[in-house]
Amino acid sequence: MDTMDFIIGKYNYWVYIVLMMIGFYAMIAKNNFVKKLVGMNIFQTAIILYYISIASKKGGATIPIIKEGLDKAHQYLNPLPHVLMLTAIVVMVSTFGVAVAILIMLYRRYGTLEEDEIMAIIKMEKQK
Amino acid sequence: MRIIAIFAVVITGFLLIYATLDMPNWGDPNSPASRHVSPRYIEGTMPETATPNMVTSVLADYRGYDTLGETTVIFTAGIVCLMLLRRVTNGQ
Amino acid sequence: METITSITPLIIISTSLVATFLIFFTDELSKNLREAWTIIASVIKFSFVMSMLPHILDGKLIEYTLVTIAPGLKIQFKVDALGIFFAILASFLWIVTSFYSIGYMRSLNEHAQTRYFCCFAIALSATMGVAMSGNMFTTFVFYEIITLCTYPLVAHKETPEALQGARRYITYLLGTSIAFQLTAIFLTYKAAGTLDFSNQGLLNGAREAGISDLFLTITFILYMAGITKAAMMPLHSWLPAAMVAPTPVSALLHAVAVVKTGVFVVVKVVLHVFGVDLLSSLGLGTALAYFASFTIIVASIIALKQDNLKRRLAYSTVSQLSYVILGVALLTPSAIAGSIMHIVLHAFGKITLFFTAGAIYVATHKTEISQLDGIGKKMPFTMAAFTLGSLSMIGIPPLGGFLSKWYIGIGALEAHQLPIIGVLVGSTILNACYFMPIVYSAFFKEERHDEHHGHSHGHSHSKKGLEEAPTIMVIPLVLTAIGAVALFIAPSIFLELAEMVVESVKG
Amino acid sequence: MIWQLDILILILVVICAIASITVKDLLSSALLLGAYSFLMCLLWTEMGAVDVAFTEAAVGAGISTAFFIGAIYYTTRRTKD
Amino acid sequence: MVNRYENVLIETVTRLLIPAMQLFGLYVIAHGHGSPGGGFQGGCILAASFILMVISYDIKELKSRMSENLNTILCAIGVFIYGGTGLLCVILGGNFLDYSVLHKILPVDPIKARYMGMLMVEIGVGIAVMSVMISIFLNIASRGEHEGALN
Amino acid sequence: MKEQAPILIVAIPLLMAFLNIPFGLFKRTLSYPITVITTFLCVYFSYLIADTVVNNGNISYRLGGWEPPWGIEYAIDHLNAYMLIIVSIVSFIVAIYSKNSIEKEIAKEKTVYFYTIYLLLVTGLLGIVVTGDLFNLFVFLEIASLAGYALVAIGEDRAPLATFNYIVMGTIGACFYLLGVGYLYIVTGSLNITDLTKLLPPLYHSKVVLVAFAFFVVGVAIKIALFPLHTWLPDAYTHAPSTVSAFVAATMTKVGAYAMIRVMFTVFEPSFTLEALPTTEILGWVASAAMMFGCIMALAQDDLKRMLAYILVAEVGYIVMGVSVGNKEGFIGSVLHILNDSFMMVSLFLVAGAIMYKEGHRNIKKFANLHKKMPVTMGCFVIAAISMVGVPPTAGFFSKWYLILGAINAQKWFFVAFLLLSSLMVAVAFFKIIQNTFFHPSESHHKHEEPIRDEVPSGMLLPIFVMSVSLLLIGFLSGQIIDLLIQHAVPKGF
Repeated sequence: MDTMDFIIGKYNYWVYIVLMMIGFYAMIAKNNFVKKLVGMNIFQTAIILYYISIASKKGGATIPIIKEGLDKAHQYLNPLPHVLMLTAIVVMVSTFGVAVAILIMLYRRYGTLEEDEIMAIIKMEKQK
Repeated sequence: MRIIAIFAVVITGFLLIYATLDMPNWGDPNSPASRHVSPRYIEGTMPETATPNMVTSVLADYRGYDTLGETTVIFTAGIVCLMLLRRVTNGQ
Repeated sequence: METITSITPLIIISTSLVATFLIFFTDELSKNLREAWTIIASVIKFSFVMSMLPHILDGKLIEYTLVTIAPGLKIQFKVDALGIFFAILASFLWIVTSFYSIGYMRSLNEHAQTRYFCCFAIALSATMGVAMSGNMFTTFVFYEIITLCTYPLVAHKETPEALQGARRYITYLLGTSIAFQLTAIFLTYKAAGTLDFSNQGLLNGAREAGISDLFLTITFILYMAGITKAAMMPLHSWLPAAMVAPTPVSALLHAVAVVKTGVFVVVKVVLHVFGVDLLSSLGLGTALAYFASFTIIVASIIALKQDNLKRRLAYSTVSQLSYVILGVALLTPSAIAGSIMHIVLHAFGKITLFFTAGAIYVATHKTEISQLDGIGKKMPFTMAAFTLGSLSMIGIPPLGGFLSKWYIGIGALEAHQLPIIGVLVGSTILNACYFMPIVYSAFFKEERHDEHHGHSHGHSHSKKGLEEAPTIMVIPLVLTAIGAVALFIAPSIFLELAEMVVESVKG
Repeated sequence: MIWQLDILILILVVICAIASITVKDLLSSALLLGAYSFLMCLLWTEMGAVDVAFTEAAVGAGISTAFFIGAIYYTTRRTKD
Repeated sequence: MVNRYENVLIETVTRLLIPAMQLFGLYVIAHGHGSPGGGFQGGCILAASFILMVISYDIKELKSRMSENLNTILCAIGVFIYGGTGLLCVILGGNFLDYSVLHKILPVDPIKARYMGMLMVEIGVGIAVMSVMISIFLNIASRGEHEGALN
Repeated sequence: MKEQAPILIVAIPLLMAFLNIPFGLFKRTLSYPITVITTFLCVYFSYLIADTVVNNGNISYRLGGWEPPWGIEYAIDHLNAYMLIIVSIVSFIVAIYSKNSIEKEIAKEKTVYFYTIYLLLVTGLLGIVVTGDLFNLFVFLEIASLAGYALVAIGEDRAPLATFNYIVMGTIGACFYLLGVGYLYIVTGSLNITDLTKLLPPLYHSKVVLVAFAFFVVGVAIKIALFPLHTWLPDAYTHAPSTVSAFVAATMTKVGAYAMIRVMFTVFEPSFTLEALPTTEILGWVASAAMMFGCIMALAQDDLKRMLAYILVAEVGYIVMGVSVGNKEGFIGSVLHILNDSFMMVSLFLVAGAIMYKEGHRNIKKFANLHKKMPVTMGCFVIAAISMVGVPPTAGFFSKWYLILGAINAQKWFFVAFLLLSSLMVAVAFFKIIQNTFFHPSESHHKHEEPIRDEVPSGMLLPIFVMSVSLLLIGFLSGQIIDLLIQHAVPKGF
C-alpha cells in the first residue's frame, strides 16, 4: 500500500521523467536534425511540466489571481514556478528559432538534414 | 552512438527517479517550495503592487529583471535569425 | 654576515637586456654599431661585476629583491662568494667570446646575425641571473630563460640536422626541467616553506620537521634528473646533438653559459638547498659521487671514438662536468673547493679548445679529426693554444686543470673514497688518450692530400705559409690559453673565493 | 482537479511524444509536436497554471509549429528515422 | 499552397479574422494585470495575426504595412522600453526596475506607480515579441529571401 | 554612480545593444565605435565595482528594490569583481580588434547585427558573473549561449554544422542546470544563492540535493566543455570567425568555470562538495583525462585554431583540477588560471586571426618565415606560447605553481604528474609551430624572395601587443592579484 501510495502520489513526476527521457534520447541518438529539435522541445517541455507540478497544491488551491474573499497563501497556487516557466518557455522558443535558422543554413549548404549524409559529404569534399 | 545514448538516458533517468524518492508528494501544500518564498508574493501582490494577477506582478515586478533577460533572449533570437538567414538579393 | 642592499645585480642583468634592444633596433643598419653594442655591454657588465668583488671579499653579502610575486615566490638576487665567482667567469668570457664571434660570424658571412647577437646577450643576462639568484625560484626562472634563448642559437643554421639537434636540445632541457626540476622545487617548497638559499641548506631543518628520508631522497633525485644542463649520463645526449650550432655558441654553451649553469645549479642545490650535513647524513653525496664517476669514465671512452672534433670535445665536456659534480658530491672541504675551481679552470680550457675548433673551421673548413694532419704548421698559434687547452684538460702542471684535480683528489682522500682516486687517474689517462693524438698528428704528421675532403670554397691545399683564421679570432683563443696557464700560477682570487665558499658552508 | 482526466491527458502526452519522434514524415512529426504542446497546455490549465498554459498555447502550439512548418516546407519532409 | 481561386475565400476569412486577432492581442497585453495574459502572450497573438496575413496573402502585403527596417527597429524599441524603464528608475533615484519611484513623474502613489510601471514594461515586451516573432517567421519561412513565404 | 555600478555594468551594454540597431541601420559605421565605447564603459564600471569591493566589502544590490529572497539580488564579492574585470577587459580588447577582422570575414550588411550580438554576448557573460540568483543566472546563461551560437554560426563553411551540435549540447547543459535549480527549489523554496547557502546544510542528506548537485555539475561541465563532454568545442571554435573564437574561447568557458565554482563552493558548502560526495576523485580524474586528451589531440592538429581549441580543453581540465583538489592553493591556482588562461587564449586566438587576415590560412605547416613578414605578431605569439607552456616569469607559470602546490598538498601525486606532463605536451605543440615559423629548413636561404614586412593594421596589432605584454605584467603582479582579490574568494572551509 505504501509503495502504491508512493507511486500514485508522484505520478506527475514519473510522467515527466518518461517524457524527458524520450526527448533526451531523441536529442542524442536521432540522425535527423529536425528530429533532434523535436526531441529538444519535448525535453524542455518535460522540465516545464516538472516545475508546474512543484507549484500545484492539493486541497482547493485556486489559480494565482486574487479573488475577493480569498486572502490566505494556501488558497492560491504557488505563482513563482509559473513565472519561471514563462521565462523558460520563451527561452525555449528562442533557442528553437535559432536552431531552425541554422537548420535552414545547413540545408542550403548540403541539401540534406541527415547527420550521416552531411558527414559523408564533408568527407568527400575533404578528399578532393 | 545509439548505445551511448541509451546508456546516458538510462543513467539520467535513474538519477531522476532516485531523486524523486525523496521529493515531497505531488501537490503537497506544506512542501518547502510553497512555504518559503511564495507566500509573500501571494499576500503582497495587492497591497504592494495593486495587481490582482500575481503571475504578472512576480513576472514584471518582483522578478522583473528575469523578464528583462527573457525579453532580451527573444530579441537576441530575432537578431540572430536576421543575421544568419537574411540574404539581400540583388533587387533590394 | 653583513648584508648590503644594492641595485648592482639588477644593473648587471639589465645591461645586456638593454644591449639586446639596441642590437635589435640597430639590426642590419650598421653592423659595426651593432657589434659595438655587444662589446660595450660586455665590458660594462664585467666592470660592474668587478665592482662588487671587494665587498664580497670583505665578507659582505649583496642583496636585492626585485619583486615579490607571492609568498615564497620572489625574484631576489643575493651575491655571495660562489655567485660572484661564477659571475666573474661568465662576464669575462663573454667579452672574449664577443670578439671571437664577431670574427667568426663575419668571416663565414652567416645569416641572421642580429638574432644571434640578441640571443647571445639575453643568454648572458640570464646566466648572470642564475649566478646571482637568491632563491631557487629565481634560479629556475633564469635557468628557463637560458634554455629558451639558446634554442635559436643552436638552431642557427636552420638545416634539418640543426633543427633536429635543436629539437633534442630543447626537449631535454625544457622537458626535464619542467618535469623534474619544477617538481623538486615544489617538493622543496612543501618541505621547507621557503625557497631562499641558505648556507646550511634550506632543507636543513626539514628532517626535524618530520619530513621523511624517502621524500628528501626523491627530491634530490628529481633535482639531479632535472638539471639536465649538467649533462650527467644518461641525460647527456643533448650536448653532442647541440654541436650543430656555430662554434662560438658551442664555446659559450660548453664553457660558460649552459653547462656551467647546470653544474653551478647542482653545486647550489647540494650546498645551499640540501646542505652538506643533510646530504652526508642521508648518504646521498657518495651515491652522487659514484654516479658522476660513472659518467666521467663512460663519456671519456665514448669521446675516444668520435672523429668529429666538436663532438669529441662535447663528450670531453660531459666527462669534465662530472668532475665538478663529483667534487661537490664528496662533501669534504678540499673537494668542494676543487670542484668550484674546476668550473673556472675547465671553462678556460674548454673555451680555448672550442675557439680553436672554430678557427680551424673558418680557416680550412675542416671538422673531422682525421683531416687535421699537419695543420699545426699552417696554424701554429691556434694549435699551440689547442695544445695548452688540452694539457689543461688532462691536468698536467703547470696548467690550471691540475689544480682542481689535485684538490678533488685530496678531497677524496679526506672522504676515504679511494676508488674515486682510481677514477681520477683513469680519466686522466683517457683524457690524454683522446687529446694527445690530435696534438701529435697536428704537429708531427704530414698533411694528407685527400681530395674527398676538399671543399669547393677555393681553399687551395698548398702547404706554403700560414693560414691562420682572422686575427680577431686568434687573439681571444690565445688569451684564453694564456689564461689557463695563468690560473695555475696565480689562482689567487678564484681560490680565495672558493675557500670562502667552503668556509661559509662549513658554518 | 479530476485525476482520471489528468491521467488520460498524461498518457496521451506520452503517446504524442513517442509518436512525434518516431514517424518518418517530418510534417506529421511537427503536427504531432503541436498536438503534444496543446495537450500539455490543457494539462497545465487543469493544474491551474493558466498563464503558462496560455503562453504554451501561443508559443508551443502556435508560433513554433509555424516555424517548424516553415522550415520543413523549404527543406525536406522525409527522413530515415 | 493555395491557388488563385481558393484565395477569395481565404482572403475574406482572414480579412475578418486579422483585426479580431489584433484586437484580442492588444486586450491580452493591456489586461495582463487582472487576468491570464500579458506582454508575451499578447505579442505572440499579434505576431500570429501577421503570420496569418503572410500565409494567406504574401510577404509583400505585410511589407507594404510594415517595412523590414521598421520591424527590426521595433524589436529594439520594444526591449528598449523595458530596459529604459529600468534605467529611468535609476535616474529618478531608485534601484533598477524599482517602479515605485515613478510616482515622481506620474500622478499616482508609489503602489499604483508599480502598476503603471508594469504596464509600461508589458507594452514593451508585447512590441518586442511581436516584431521578433514576425521577423523570425519571415526569415525562416522564406529562407531569408523575403519573397513569397510558404506559397 | 558608484552604488549603481553593479547594474550599470549589465544594463549599459544591454541598452546599447538595443540602440545599436537603429543607429546601425541609420549608418553602418556607427556600430563599431558604439561597441568600443560601451565595452570601455564596462571596464570602467568593473573597476568601480572592484574598487568598492576591495575597500568596502561585498556589495548587495536589490533589483526592483525588493529584499533578497523575494526579489533578485546582485551579490558581489571578490570573486565576482575579479571575473567582471576579466570579462570586461577581454571584451574591450577584442572589440578594438574586431574592426578589420570582421570586415574581412563577415558580409558587410551583417556587421550591425554582429556588433549587436557581440554586445549581447558581453551582457550575458557579465550578467552571469554578477548575479546572485540561480534562475537569473540561467537566463543570462541563455542570452550568452544564444549569442554565442549565432556568432559561431556566421563563421566558415562548416560553422553551421558545428553550431548545430553546439546548440544541442548547450541546450542539454542549460536544461540540466535548470533541472538542478528546480530540484533545489522543491526542497528549499528559494532561488537566492545567499539564502540557499543558509537553507541547504540541514538537507545535505536528501537525495534530491545530491541529484541537484550532480545535474548542476554536469550541466555546467557541458558548458565549459569538460572532457568527455567537450565534443562540441573544437569544431565550434575552429570554424567561428577569428574575433569570435578569441572572445568566446577566452570568456565563455571561464565564466562557466566561475559558475561551477559558485555552485560547488557557495551554494553548497565545501564540506558537502568535497566530503559528502566523491567530487574530488571524479572531477580530478576527469580533469586529468581532459588535460591528457586535449594535449594529445592538440599535438595532432595542423590547423592553428583547432590546436588552440584542443589546448583549451586541456586548460579547462587545469581549472577543474585545481578546484577539485579542495584546498586553498588549488583553489587560488584555479581562479588565477581563469585570468591567465583567458588572457593567453585571447592573445593566441588574436594572433591566429591576424595570420588568417594576412595569409588567408592557418595551416601551421605553411608558417615558414612568417616572423619576417609579421615580426611583432609572431613575437607576441611566442610570448603567449611560452606563457601557455608555463615558463616563468610569464603569467602561466604562477597559476600552474599554485595548481601543482595544491595537488601536492592534497597528496595527489598523479595529478602533479599529469599537470607536468601536459605542460610538456603543450610545449611540444607550440615549439612545433615556433620551429616551423622561425627556423624553417627552407631551401631559399639565398637572398631571393626575402619576405617583405607586412604587418596587420595597427587596430589589430595593438590589442595583440597589449595582451601579450600584459601576460608578462600579470606574471609579476599575480601576488598582488591574489592578495587583493583571490584570497578573499577562497571558501571558508579551506
